[in-house]
Amino acid sequence: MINKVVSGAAEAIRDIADGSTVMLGGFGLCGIPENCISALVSKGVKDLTCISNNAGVDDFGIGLMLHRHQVKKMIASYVGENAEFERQLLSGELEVELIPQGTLATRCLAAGYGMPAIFTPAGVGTEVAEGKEVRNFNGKDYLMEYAFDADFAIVKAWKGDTAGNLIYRSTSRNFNPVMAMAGRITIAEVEELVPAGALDPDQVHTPGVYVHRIFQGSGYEKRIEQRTVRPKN
Amino acid sequence: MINKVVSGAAEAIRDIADGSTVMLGGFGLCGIPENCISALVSKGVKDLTCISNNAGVDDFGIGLMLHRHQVKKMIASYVGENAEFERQLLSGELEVELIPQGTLATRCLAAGYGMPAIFTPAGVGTEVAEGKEVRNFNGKDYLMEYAFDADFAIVKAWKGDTAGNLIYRSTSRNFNPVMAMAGRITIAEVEELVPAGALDPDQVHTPGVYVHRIFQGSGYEKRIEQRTVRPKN
Amino acid sequence: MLDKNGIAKRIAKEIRNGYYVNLGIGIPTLVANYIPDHIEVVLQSENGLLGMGPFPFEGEEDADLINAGKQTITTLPGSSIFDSAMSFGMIRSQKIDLTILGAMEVSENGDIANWKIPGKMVKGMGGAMDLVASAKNIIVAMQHVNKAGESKLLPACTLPLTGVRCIKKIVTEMAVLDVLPEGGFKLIERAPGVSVELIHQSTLGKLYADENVPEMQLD
Amino acid sequence: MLDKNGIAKRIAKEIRNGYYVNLGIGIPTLVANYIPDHIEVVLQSENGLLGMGPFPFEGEEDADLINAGKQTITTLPGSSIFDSAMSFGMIRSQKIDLTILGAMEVSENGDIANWKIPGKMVKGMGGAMDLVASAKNIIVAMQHVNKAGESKLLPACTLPLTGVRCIKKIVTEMAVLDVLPEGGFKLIERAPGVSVELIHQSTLGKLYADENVPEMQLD
Repeated sequence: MINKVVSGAAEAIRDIADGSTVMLGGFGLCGIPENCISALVSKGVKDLTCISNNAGVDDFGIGLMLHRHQVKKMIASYVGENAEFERQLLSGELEVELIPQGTLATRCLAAGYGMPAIFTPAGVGTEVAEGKEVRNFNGKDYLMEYAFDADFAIVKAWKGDTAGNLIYRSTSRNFNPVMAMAGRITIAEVEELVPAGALDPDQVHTPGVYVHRIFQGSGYEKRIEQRTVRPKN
Repeated sequence: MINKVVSGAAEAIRDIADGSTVMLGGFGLCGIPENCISALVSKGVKDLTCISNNAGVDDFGIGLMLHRHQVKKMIASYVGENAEFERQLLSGELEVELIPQGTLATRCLAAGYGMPAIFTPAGVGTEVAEGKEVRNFNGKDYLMEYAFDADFAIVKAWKGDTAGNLIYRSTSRNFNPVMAMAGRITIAEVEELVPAGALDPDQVHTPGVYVHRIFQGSGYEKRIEQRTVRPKN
Repeated sequence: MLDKNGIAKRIAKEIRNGYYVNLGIGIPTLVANYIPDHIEVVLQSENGLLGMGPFPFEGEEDADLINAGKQTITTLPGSSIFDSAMSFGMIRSQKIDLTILGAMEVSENGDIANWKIPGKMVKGMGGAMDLVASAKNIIVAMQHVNKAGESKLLPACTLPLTGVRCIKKIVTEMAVLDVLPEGGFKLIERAPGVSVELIHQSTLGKLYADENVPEMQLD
Repeated sequence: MLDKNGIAKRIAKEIRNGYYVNLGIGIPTLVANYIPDHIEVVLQSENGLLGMGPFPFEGEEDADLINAGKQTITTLPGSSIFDSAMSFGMIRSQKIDLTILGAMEVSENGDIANWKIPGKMVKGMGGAMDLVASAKNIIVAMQHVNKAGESKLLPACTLPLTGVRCIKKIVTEMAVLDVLPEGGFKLIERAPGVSVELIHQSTLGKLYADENVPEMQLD
């Protein structure tokens, strides 16, 4: 099987250059590629267009890149938890395109599945529809939305094998599988890297063909945004 | 969790009536809903439109229904292995619509994902394109193909739970997950029915929300179409 | 006049056995607390979970298991996990029976505004636009009037829209209302002690009320 | 003149290390036998498998594990299984580096016909239309002439098309040919002992040949 293993985050992101378009998996701080984000911060690459459901918080996730002014444009569905983000947005330093969450996911799917555009009713009649083609099917209006075209997709999985096959854990799956399919170059960081053959082919969520580089990450913080619990009785 | 269990194939297909449109999972004879096909033959329901990648063989799979003249129209990508099929087709008893295999799969996906139409390059410039809208994206032509609208989808899984969650085994997965999402009513027969909670949520291929009725089948023949082997050393 | 829990309690009565339900953030989340035990429902969280369970016991939080509000949660026997494309796929294909969400404004033709206030920091629509555009059955949980006492049930929304002609039922601190297909709010129930007159005064959009409007039964 | 195995052997030389490859039924299937050990390739079977292994040992056949030709097969370490929508998704998004398939006719502008003969029972296109319309790199394995000696490399296909302007390379019992972007077949290599004259006679479409056309190296 083709070996996709690279030494670590620095090597994995080696050719992400100023001005690249980069997808980052995760929902909130759940399932985000922590190691690659750190490496992007260290590398200091700038003027990135980031496609991700959220923009992290002030001191974690994509927030770390915002803090260093590495992001030129953010494409997301919800960016609420980040004061520095708000400051940059209001001062005009940061460009933001907000799109419906399902549209975000489906534009990734479209890229991964070789569909140049998809139809969704989300946003019909709202400012999201401005400038977009509206088409009626069976009495209902839909917007035509285009597949994303991202230079890189960076995803986080639970387990991966040397052939690039990925398995996600619980709701840290979220956008990771669809973004993994959507990058021209897809980079996967995993909590545990295993030899090809150690994963059950039936349980693979992302087939290795979609993954170009894989490495075992380290030091995962997995920060919890809203720690909600109930008393033990 | 909502319980989707029915007593067996007869109950599961109780309301499939003459003239219904029915999707059937499987590729060749692999992963076909054997129990429901038998029940449809016993019930004698007629004038069905069947959507399935193949049409079975003379004495197995959808071939059993063809033999009883239960199928009015077959929508498939490849119908090669069936003499009775050929006879009915040439005599005009059976209507056949052949569509590219990827188009078949993606029209199912479109139904399951609430996308009224999708774009595919398959069939551009061929007779498959006749009467269809051609649209150019980024210099390449695509056909617009519509989501299927099937009254019923019948799928076969390896394991299922009482909540309707399904796990497929090996390449018997094929069209089953996309058809499971595409039926107005989806019926699943499984080799092993387990209680809700017995399946790992991360390993579920078809979430129970897509499945309306489930039962444990019996007597699976799982016939092999092309038995190819190599000598043991 | 109902409090937030009262609104949630009233909405819970709309939930039928066997429903798959998506609950938005805020009052809708509270609805889960009032679903009777004999009603079997499955909660969807649009970040990729069917079968959302209660909050975890203290010390058992799992950073990989959160809901769309980023809260730590649990699964239930029969839960399933999937990616965001499938999650919104099942929303668009109307496999989710009921969506409950909040609103800042609803218009008499069923338009809803709940994601953006011009001049204020815009956080984004998240999944709300997908949900309102796709759901076959939406209940809005909202305040009838703002803090200044001005109606939020309007002839037309003044805020940027989240979706058009999609809302069919509204539950507020004062009333249960349907949005009529031909336009206008139809008063269905009054909150305990709230008069039809007060509801009329609090509703800027067209309001239709029969002579006798029953009081809500909350138990 | 090559036999089927010779054609397969020659095509195998086109396969580069790290390729994901889809092999059609017939001669293309034979190509797998000639991929050198030092070349790492992953075979895709469009019914939902990456990493197709050899036929199973006798007695170890698994009815649930077949390839697109419905033959019993095996998986390899690192294989993955997926549904038909994802399978054609990865084909359409050009994650498969090379598709090898048979043809009845190819035209000088790269059109291919391989699924239907008018008047004969039509079995269907299976996945062929998807593959030819999507693949970035297609090699056709075919006979240069039919049993009557008539060319199958034509100015225009006479049979119903499978795809248009998609074929770039052809390997026959006589030759390796490229289809030029501006139209026409370019003779790249001759089969051992086959003259350029014979290839000219056997090619009805426009054929371009340099003065010296090398013989294939098959080892």
